[in-house]
Amino acid sequence: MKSRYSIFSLARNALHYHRDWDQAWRSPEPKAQYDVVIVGAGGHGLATAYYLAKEHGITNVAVLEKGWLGGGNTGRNTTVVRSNYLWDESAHLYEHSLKLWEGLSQDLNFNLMFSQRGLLALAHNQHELRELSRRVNAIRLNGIDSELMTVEQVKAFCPILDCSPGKRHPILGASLQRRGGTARHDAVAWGFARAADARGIDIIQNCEVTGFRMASGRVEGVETSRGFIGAGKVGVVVAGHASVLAGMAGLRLPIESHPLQALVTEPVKPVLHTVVMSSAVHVYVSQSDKGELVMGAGIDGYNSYAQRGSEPVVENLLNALIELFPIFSRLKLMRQWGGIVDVCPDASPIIGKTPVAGLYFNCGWGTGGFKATPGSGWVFAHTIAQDRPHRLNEAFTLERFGHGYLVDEHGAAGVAH
Amino acid sequence: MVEAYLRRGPLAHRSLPSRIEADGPRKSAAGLWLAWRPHRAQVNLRGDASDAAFIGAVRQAIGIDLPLKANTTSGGGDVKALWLGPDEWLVVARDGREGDLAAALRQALAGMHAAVTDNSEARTVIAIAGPRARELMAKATPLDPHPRVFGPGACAQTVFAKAAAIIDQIDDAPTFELYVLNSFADYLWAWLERAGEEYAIAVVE
Amino acid sequence: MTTQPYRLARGGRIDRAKRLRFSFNDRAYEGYRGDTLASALLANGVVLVGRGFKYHRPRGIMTAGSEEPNAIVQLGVGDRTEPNIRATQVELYDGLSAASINCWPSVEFDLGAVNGMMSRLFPAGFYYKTFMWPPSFWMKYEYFIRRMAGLGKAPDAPDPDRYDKTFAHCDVLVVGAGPAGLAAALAAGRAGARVILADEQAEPGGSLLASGETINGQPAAEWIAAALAELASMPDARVLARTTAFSYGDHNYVQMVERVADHLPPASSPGPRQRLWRVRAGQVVLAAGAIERPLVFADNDRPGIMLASAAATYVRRYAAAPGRRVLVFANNDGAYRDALALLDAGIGISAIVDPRPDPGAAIVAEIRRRGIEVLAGHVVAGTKGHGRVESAQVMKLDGDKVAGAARSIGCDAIAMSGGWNPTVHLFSQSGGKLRFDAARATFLPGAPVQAIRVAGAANGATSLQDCLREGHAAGAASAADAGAAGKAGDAPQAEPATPDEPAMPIWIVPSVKPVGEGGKHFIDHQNDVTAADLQLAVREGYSSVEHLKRYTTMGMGTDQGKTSNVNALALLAVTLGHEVGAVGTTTFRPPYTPVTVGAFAGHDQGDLLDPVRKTPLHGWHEIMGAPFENVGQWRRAWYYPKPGEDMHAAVGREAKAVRTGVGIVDASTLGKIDIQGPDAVELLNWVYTNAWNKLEIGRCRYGLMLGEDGMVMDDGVTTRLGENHYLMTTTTGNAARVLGWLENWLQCEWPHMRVYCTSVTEQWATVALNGPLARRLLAELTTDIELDPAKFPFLSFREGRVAAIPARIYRISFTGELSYEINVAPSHAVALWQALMAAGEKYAIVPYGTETMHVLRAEKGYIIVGQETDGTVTPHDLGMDWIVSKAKKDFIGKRSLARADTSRPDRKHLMGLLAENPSEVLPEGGQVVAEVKDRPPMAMIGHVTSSYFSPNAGRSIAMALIKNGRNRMGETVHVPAGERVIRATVTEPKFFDPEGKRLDG
Amino acid sequence: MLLIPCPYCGPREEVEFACGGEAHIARPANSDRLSDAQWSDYLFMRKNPKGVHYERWNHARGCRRWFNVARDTVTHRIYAVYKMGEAPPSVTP
Repeated sequence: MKSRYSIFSLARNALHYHRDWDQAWRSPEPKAQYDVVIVGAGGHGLATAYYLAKEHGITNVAVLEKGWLGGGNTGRNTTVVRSNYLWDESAHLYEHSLKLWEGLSQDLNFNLMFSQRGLLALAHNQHELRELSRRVNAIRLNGIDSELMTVEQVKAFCPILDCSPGKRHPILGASLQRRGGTARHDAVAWGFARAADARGIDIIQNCEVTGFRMASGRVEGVETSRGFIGAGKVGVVVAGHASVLAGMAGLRLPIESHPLQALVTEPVKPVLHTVVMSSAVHVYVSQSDKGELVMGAGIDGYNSYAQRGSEPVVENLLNALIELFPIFSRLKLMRQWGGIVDVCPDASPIIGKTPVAGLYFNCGWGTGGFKATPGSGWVFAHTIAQDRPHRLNEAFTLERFGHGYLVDEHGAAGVAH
Repeated sequence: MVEAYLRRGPLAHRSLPSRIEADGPRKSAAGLWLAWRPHRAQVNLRGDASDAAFIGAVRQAIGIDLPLKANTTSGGGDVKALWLGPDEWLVVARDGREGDLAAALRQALAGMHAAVTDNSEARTVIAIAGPRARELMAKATPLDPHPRVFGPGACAQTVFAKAAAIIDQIDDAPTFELYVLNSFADYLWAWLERAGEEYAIAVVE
Repeated sequence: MTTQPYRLARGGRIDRAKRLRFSFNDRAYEGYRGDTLASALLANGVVLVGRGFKYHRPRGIMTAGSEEPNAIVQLGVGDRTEPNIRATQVELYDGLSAASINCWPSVEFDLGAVNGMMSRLFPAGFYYKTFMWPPSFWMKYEYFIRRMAGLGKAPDAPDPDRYDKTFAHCDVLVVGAGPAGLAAALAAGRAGARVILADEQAEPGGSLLASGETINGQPAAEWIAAALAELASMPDARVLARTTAFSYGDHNYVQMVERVADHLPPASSPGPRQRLWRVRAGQVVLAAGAIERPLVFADNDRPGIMLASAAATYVRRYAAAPGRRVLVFANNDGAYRDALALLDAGIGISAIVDPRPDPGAAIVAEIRRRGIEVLAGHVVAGTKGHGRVESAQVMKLDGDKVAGAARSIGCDAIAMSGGWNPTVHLFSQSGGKLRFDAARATFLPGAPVQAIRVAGAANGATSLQDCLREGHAAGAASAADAGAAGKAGDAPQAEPATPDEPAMPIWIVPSVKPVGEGGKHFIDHQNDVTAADLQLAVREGYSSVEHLKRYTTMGMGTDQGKTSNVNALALLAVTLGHEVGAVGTTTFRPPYTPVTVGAFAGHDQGDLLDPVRKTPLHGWHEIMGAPFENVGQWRRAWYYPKPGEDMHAAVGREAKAVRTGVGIVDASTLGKIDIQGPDAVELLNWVYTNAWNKLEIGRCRYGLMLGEDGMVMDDGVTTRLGENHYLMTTTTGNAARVLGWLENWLQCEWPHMRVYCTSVTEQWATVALNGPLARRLLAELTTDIELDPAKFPFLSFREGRVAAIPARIYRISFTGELSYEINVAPSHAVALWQALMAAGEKYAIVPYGTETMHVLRAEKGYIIVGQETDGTVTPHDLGMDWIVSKAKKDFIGKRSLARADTSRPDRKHLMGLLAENPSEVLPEGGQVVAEVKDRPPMAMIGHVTSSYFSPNAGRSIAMALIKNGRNRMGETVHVPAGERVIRATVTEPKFFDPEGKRLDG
Repeated sequence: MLLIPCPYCGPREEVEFACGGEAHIARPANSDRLSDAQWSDYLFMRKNPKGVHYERWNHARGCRRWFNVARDTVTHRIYAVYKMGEAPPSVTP
């Protein structure tokens, strides 16, 4: 059992110049056979493994990662956490996730810096006001916190927002989810990894899955860059590569992979104390604890696996930033990067079984995966353990694209899909 | 009668004539000359460029050969044709000619699969000239305005600031004529004045 | 006003005739034109310029360039203040004011320094391990953590400056105007290529600006001048100083930022402050030079400790002495040349400490000859000093330890050099991989994947001659590849130099105590990351490069690790027992140096952020004082308040007038598509749900357009103008989308169809007359059109003149009233409108806006696409099966309507909702519940899509999408609104003239 | 930003274009005889390859023509552009 993290352990270790901290996770050699193999050691994959052990007592589990754990979208997103979704199915899933977030640092004994500083979604025209009130009413009736704000309330809540009426895109109102906020993205991967490892789960980095071994419609394991690894069940949760892995299993997905760009400015003293999103001018922004403004916008229009997008997207994003916050004009863009988001036609994920017995997919989170990390892992673990979806994810099947019961969350995505 | 009414173009409210008067003395010192040419005959023509009969019929109707090379113009006397696409051209002439041009084309193309659409009222023309004209163009559009690439006889449809425009370089002064949709004209004029400010602008005839 | 005690008596490229006053931390100083803030501070003997990020230790100026990690200041005040500016890049101007950041109350006495005393409690990643108890307290901890972090301050007012953006195109873009860059630009330019040469510094020349060498027999400075003169004489060569190429994208798209006016006093120049250059380059020559590597020794962060090349630069280029007794600590010969430069300037060298056991180059001998002690096989094992380094503890190097007694050597500055890192950032961004070169102990560019060549120090070259040769070759080859046929001329010649002896890599300099237990070995000076932090991270398993970087925050400061990344990578490798280079590198992310946000916006801000589209009648609406509504990019008149009227009153008046008299509305924004060709009707049959074969010439028909998923996408009226000629109208917001949709199908799916589509949205201004008196009014202004409903029936079209203006008139109605949509040339729109208003006076004609238009159509139950629909609604859901052809074999969206879910009978249906209290208006977007619980959750069965007070129905009305609605007719449902719950009855979505009797007036 | 060689206008900047996604997806004739699953294959399922992608682009701000592009989704290198109706060239990265 690992030593627990606390201010006391910190002080104790300080006496020995921090020589005695143990490893956050082991780097074991893969075993020949596991009960469950999870492909992808991002937040969702590690959370799945953790909840398999914690909720279902399944610990003979390996999490395989092509590169370094948390190196995909988990380590590249803009860290926003919220559950303000329109349709019941999504609202319940994301709210379950938000509830898990609220105790996660303690549960994992790893400070995820989960900061419920509120999330403000702005409306700039009559149409958006109408949609906003529709959304807020739906969210409240689902028992989730959400408030409609007048422009005066917006001004009071976030004084540095330019709320003057004469603007090209005046702010007419907003919705606020006070329980929304941000978390430290890397810490989420590390925290789940450490906690999963502590429960005996093998996390195997630099181990790329190159194929699935299947017999009579059932999965038997995965071929990897480190040889064959047998598995009773295989859960695939590889944001940015779902189609590639599906192809190896002979499956087709309704997914297209697009670049999603993000950037941070140089750090400044605290000026922005909440998360602000605007879909009309296309930007979402928060200020990290280090002082950087962290922001993102819509996806690039073309398919890409390059973790790189086109420059005009960033120009438009920064135009939008200045429109909302004129005082940010003299700050400086410090670092920019891209992730690969797997986008579904209805902007909702696919979490469930596949035509191949024992093979499960969790994908298509588009731009919204980070906030769902614990909830996604929780329901995926349940789906794998019980071989049937949990009530919370039974709507998010692959079949829905056949019968047409889609969960259209383009509005809730907050940015253009 | 129509002529009894004052026709208003999309920049009429900017009372540019008085600007022209005021800027007159500064023209030689200015790096940029902006002009508004409110009304112009613009007939949109669609047809099969590979069909000699079509090309011939057009020649017979408006007296010029359509440009078949992408992003070039032909004619230029009373009537000029701008290449808009492999099967699309804009036939332009002085204000008032739209009726007879369209009629002539329709008559000549009768029975052929072609489309003649008078769009004269959809766009207005803004001209950019002066020593710094190419620099202003480079700010507004991703096209390369360098003489090696773009020159008299070249035209293009492209992004212009955050709107779109058909660009026709009419001489190597250089003078660039922009055909812009009326609804965008006020925005584009304001944008050009802002972006061109550092070069000193004179509004001209 | 202090004098400049550390200003050298002669030399430098400063203009001593131009004295400039400036203030730092509220103290007044003087410098000269040509100074940077850093050089001016050094000249004034100011070495303590800032505090460390985490431990708040005193920090000084470490470099002379954009790689500076320490000397970060808050520049200027008020709305023009700028945080986190590198003093080494700020050109001094008269009146400049700057202040240290991250310290309080002052840089000399900083309370934050208490962190330093407790530093052992703050190892890498300490915050992940604590602040978790009690659970609810994180936000409170966070509040203080946020205040400690953050470096400088954001302005508190909008930016008064202007920014500019431009595209640029060239055959050859040369990044860096040092010897290699200048040689490359000359070669490419002579060959006839279009050249852009960009350099981040105030003047081109790079390292030559602080060099005593000669080129082609001329002193470096003269050669630079000659080269620039030649480039200036070329018609197609552009030299951009103060311009940083910061990002390298796809297909040789390079972004650069030019600091046009930052070197001038604020608001002293009319033009833009900065200009963003977006360059599409045929070929790129990367000649960005190299960055010197600090040495990682104990307490290597005291003010006065700087890079050896920086020390020489301050002396040669700025005539500012970094100290009076400088100790040099270096593992290579280059630093000896820097020492020589200091000696020549009359600065004392207290010793040269060199870990190499037996450095033997000629330069070493010369140094010794000048009487300078060279301590070979020795290292600096620690430093002492308060606010400025005062001595170095020098010890003998014995393997990876130090041996013998420490000798304390007094000094007021340490010039250090651990070798050089080529500036390969842009190469890496271009997709090229880096390879570790063991001989040079550094990362060099590998094979390029785009049209880029790397030359000079950026390519690992060390001698001036190699830089010139590589630059010339790269320039010539790039020009040739770009198709320039001319002669590139000869490469410039430097005097021959004897090659340096190899440097001795030493990634961590040992001290008496183990790393982390004695002084601090800083690697990332800005983020206060030490060797001990790195080793801890590795111990804890954060041993992949990215984990290491993220866990320790190494290289994530505003300097992006320019001086620290390679040292960290090497130390990681050493700690893991790998070969350096085997652990890979972190990715170099744009921008190379931070770029002002405003520069990306350029002129596209404020009123120019997005185009505002205006109808030909916009001015008239303005004069009438109508508020406008943003609809897509259009501005539409919302309503026309009379004095004292609010929106409710105005809309009430307008809506009544239309149904009792006549109203006039500007509908010019509707999309209009001219469709011609023998297969036009087939196209219509495909894209609309209903059948079009029987539409007669001169008649109009309403159509519903679906996406292939069966969901309603657009609607509008299409008129048959001629045999093969149709005019389609679209909703305002979808005009472009619908034309694109038609072209998409025509070009990609049905190329055989003979149809041409042309947008004529702006060829026609549309003015609609609505109301029982519309005909009488119109009759007064038209002579050549028979208005008798028998002759001009509903859903038909006529051409003629209205008020002598050529017009197309359509009898279509969005109000249910007698209606004429009059289309004229936009240039006649105002004339027509005024004629109708004048003639309409006796009928009390009323102009109305979009709000009244919405109320009137809602009274009739007409939908608005995007309001009653949201991409999940089928024609059946809208109760519009009547418009879905059963006869047609196929049309876009047909198959999707038959899917299991889409064909369910109990989907959400568009219904009417009548609040029990007729004066109560249901909230738009309100959710509908069948049964109310005392608290959420409550099961929702739909939502209110439109809701108004209807002056003509004399009560509130609403439309809603309600689950299984058509089987709930007459049921009472509930709409929770805030704290209240409104009861309402489900009805048909028709509230006025349900039989549609009024269409003919 | 991509530099896209329009087969009609030549190389133009990406901002002039709109991407139409996977190319060569023919609309099934007799859609009425397809199962929901078969129909959804046409409607939603995509190859989304990591590597060469045959995709449609529209020169929306230029000549308004649709055309096909063979582009590598990892390097963004464009191997070929070809007009509507032409067969996809085989490209080897």
